[in-house]
Amino acid sequence: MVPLSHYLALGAIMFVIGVAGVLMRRNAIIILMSIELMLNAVNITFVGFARQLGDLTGQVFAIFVITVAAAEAAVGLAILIALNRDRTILNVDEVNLLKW
Amino acid sequence: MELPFFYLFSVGIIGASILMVTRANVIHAALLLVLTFFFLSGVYVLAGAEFLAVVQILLYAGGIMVLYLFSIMLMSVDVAVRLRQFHRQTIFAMATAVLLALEIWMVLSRGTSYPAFKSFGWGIGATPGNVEALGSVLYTQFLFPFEVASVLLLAAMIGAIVLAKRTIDR
Amino acid sequence: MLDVESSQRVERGPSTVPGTEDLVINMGPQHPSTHGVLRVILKMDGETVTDVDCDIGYLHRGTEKIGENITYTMFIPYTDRLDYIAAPSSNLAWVQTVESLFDWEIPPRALFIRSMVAELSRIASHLLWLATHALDIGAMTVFLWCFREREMVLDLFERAFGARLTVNAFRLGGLFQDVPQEFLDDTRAFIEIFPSRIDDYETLLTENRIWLQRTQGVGVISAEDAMDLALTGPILRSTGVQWDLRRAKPYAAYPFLDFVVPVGENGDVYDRYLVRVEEMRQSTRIIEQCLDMLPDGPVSCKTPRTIKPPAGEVYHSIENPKGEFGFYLVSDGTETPYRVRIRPPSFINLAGLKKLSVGGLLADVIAIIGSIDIVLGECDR
Amino acid sequence: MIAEIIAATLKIVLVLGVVSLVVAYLTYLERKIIGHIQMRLGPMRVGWHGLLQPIADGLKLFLKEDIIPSRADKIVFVIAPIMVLVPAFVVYSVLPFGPNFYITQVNVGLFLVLAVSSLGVFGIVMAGWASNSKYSLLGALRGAAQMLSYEIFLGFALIGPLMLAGSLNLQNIVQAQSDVWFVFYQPLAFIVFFIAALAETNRVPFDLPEAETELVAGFHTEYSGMKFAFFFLAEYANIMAVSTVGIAVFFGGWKGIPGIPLPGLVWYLLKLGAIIFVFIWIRATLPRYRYDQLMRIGWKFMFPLVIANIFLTGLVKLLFL
Amino acid sequence: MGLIDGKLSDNFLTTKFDSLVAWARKSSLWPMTFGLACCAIEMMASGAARYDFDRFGVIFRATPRQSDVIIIAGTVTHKMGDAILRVYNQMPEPRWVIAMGNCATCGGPYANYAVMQGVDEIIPVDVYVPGCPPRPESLMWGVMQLQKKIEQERFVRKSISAA
Amino acid sequence: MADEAGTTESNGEGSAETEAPKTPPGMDLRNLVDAEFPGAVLEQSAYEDREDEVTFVLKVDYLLRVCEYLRNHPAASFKILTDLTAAHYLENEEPFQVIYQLVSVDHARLLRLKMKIRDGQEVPSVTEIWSSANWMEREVYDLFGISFAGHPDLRRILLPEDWGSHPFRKDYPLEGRGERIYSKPTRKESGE
Repeated sequence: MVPLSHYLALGAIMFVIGVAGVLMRRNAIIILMSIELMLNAVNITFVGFARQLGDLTGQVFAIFVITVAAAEAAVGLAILIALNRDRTILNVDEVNLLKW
Repeated sequence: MELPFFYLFSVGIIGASILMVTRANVIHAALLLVLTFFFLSGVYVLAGAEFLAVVQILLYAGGIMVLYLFSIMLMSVDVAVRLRQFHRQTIFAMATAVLLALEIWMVLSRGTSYPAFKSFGWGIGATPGNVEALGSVLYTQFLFPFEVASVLLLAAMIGAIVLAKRTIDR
Repeated sequence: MLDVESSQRVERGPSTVPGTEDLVINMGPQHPSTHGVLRVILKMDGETVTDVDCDIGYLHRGTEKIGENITYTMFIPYTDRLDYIAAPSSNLAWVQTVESLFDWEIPPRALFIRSMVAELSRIASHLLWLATHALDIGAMTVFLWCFREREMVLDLFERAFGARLTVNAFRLGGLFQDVPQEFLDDTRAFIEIFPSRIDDYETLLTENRIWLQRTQGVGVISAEDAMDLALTGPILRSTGVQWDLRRAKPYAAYPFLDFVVPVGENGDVYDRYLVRVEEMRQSTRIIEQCLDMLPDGPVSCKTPRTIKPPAGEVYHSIENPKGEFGFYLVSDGTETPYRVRIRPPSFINLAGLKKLSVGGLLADVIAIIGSIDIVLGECDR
Repeated sequence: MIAEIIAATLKIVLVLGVVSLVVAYLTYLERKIIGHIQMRLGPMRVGWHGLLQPIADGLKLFLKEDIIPSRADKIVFVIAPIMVLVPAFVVYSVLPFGPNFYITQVNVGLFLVLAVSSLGVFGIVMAGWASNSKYSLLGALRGAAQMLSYEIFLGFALIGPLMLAGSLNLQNIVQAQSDVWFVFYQPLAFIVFFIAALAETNRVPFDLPEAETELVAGFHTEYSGMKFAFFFLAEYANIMAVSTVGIAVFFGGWKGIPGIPLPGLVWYLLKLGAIIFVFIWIRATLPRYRYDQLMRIGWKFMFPLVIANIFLTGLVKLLFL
Repeated sequence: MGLIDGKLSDNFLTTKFDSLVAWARKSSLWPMTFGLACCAIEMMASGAARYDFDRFGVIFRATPRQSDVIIIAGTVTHKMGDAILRVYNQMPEPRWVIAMGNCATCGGPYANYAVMQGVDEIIPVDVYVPGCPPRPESLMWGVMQLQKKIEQERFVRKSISAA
Repeated sequence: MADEAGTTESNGEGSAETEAPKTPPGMDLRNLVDAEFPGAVLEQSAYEDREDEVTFVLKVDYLLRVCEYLRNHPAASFKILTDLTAAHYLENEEPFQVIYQLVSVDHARLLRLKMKIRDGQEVPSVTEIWSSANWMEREVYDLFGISFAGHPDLRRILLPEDWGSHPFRKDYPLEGRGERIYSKPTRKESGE
């Protein structure tokens, strides 16, 4: 039996790694992937709680999270491709079209 | 028997994700993320969520990550490898991350005193065939959110197509 | 698969032009579907072709220069190796060009045999074309079926001239000897079964949905453009222009023969396919007529021991399976030609590749190269 | 506990060994059948009627120099063939070959098969990218787009039979076909499944990722020796796996025609042979689709078809069952 | 394999092993689809129904990485020389070369500025098949000669000269 | 008319039209061209008076105009430039001849145009009139070293870019020059 605290700790560590990735990296794709990591960290806690509480709601929410992640990846990558096509850039700090 | 596997998977997840956020090569990072998802689905299996584990592989690894790889190949990533990889704000970022970790740890250590966390309450999810159970929950109790999610996916799909499509007049 | 100059590595360096960089694909000179040693440099935007550049000359053997250094008779074997898929056609073009410098009376039996063998070589050439073209598009069985019949044609050549591929069929003034009766019998046997074999190929392809989708509307060219590019042969005819030198400038026994010049309508890959398939049927008819009308008599006129044509220049071309195959010949009155120029159908048709394929997909380029039906031997000479 | 593990290991080794051998002989079978369709003989000299041909091929490839191109991404280049081969064989862990002949049963069995087989595309993408060759890259891009799309149709085509069977467990699905094979209830689903299976396994007319006449050898252009053998094995292992799924879901698995007493495994093998023969027959007959046509068929023809099939199945089940 | 290549002495095991390896290699000779000129047509005929190279386990591969033998079928020009060398260098060891036809053997009838007088000017040739072009039977003979040559090669045993 | 008509090498038929009873072949075209561009055709000849071997020798300056005229005029309608080549006559004063072989599908007839040029003299490119001239002019440039002014892409086509000489000139030996040396590979370059 894996105690709940283990799931929560694992989730927390993954989440923090994801946050660090988002904040540190310049490469937009890796930032997107770090966000995926954070979403999955949340999923771990959901699943851990679902197991602990004997309630499937957590798993259902994990499925929703995966749905959202798929949507996010699709739109995010589309934006990146559009950016890359027009400007050949991949680094977020170069994306300054709105900056005056 | 479960605990050693859990530790194995956890080490895998943490190692792979740390490597992922530090790689210069995007393809390597993506492949490491896939590895992370494999270990994650292992964790799900241990947590009695086989369906979710398979969904994790099918959708995340087999779908979303292939989409990532596909997009990466459409872009000129090799330029990015040669550039500076980290922001100037890296130190602050690390500090923020560490602070966040501390905060989460504090919250969690307080939260474990909550009684529900102590007891294991196997309910519907306990049966080996949790696909049916999950399905019935999803399509009864959560039917409305489910439909909302499908609308969200539709919107995302259309949005992605519009964004990535070349201008028509080209 | 290999590329010569820049290796086939992807250069993913920073692009000079902003926007998606074009992928440059280097096909050849060794690539399964460039039909020899053609090198095609494709600029692609995704899978769409934006520019085509052909690099040829990997089989440039200086045939014209050799022709200027040897006698008229000695050059006949070299013509075999120009269009080696239909060697008798090349022989015929050369032999007739040299004969047009004289006023020899070629015996009718020789003329009929020449026409017959030229048509057999047309069948052989079109069979090889169909085989490789279908293979390029992915239908591998057609390849082997076509080769079965091609082997039969090659057997006929072997029986008559002693060689399968480079037959050295004709001599100045006629043939070097009469063909054996068995050749005529076997030819008749061949043309009896061949139409049903064409039906077999058509069963596999003509109404195959995938084949239609891959070929219809691909590589379209208008009659105006085709003439502007001097495309000849089935490509020109597929656009609806009825231009066949067998009809327009009859030679050998063709004035006496009855045949239809098939033309297409749309000028796409599919029409070229239909035109060639119909040409095979017409060739069968021509061979049958030749066999029926074959006169007796000598097969060669009296020719001097050393061929020394009068000085002058001629251009003579015939309808090769690929298109107009001609020789521009300058004689200075000696035993060797002064200038031999080969008018190569493949070379000139291949120049149209750019026009045909820009805007298509990579897979279309393959289909188009196949439909042009090049043979590098005469393309590069 | 230990005994269980040993038993499981033995089962795995047995199944994998048999599968590898069968897969190797699939290549022989393919050469023979195509040979005869093309009016030639196929392998004749190596062993009796060329029976040792796959062994010789395998041994030769195994002993061949293993080139890693100098400009390739070495790690990814090495991992890619393994990434293709492993999923192809992992799938067999849940496939039913006979009433009692399987490695394990999982309640998400069919779903797991789909998930694991969808991982094969990673190997292709990795191989194509790591080779650092344009042909490989194009092959990989085509492969990724094609397999991602057709995975969807493959999965959706299986939903109809699933609704009839009411289970994801392959054993249960087979049991549910005791009376009538699902192919009679779900002909549309089977057609779509079969086409998608052709595309998933990169077979003619959908062999675009390795189209020989366009992309030389596609994503595995730069692979030699054993690594190439891995791709080769994986392709045929996938064919067999997808055929087995098809048999289990549409043709009643090991269940035979009533009245003919044959062991379940024999029935399974007979059906497998038939389906694989169709695979090879198609390869010998059809030309190749073009990339855009492939996508169009998928999304504009097959996708509406499967959706309609699911809808109809649901309607019928709701109204009449 | 690299460690023991050509280092062992003759004994029952190594001899048997070598003959096994030789059998595998000679039974599965995969040539490249590499046609240059007229001979390429005869090479295609060799693979086609009547002659059926597949009987020998010979199937044509499109990429040099996966082929064992390169059949130089046709005239090698100087312009093509670079390409042939590059294709040859891309092939994995062990690899063999068959020079098919007179042109690849010695330049054939083309003695002029453009044509290389035999492909052995740039790559080592194992079997020469004469003819212009050689008949498919000749090419088959060439492949069988190559098989005989492979039978005598040593892989883990020391080579005869070294022993 | 045809006062300047001379003869090419030896067929000697071109100048005969003043006293010959029948008109030589190609006179209709000759009249057509002369009416529009007097003096453009320097010589007219035909091998053994054959209709298909009519040759006009053109003045270089008139080439483009005559070609365009012959292509577009309905009575000529030479839509196809079927062949374009050159010949080298070492001993002549104008050693190079550029030869254009035209085909009219509508009238099923052939016409040969010819230009005599000096070594190094540029010839106007006819690619604007017939696209087919593109590769053929490149070939002539490659093998004879005659350059074409206004050609969009004048590169070598058959021989390697770095060949440096023009083998179809008569002073170029059949064998010898331009041979390149290769070294046999001893050991495979890894990974290539």
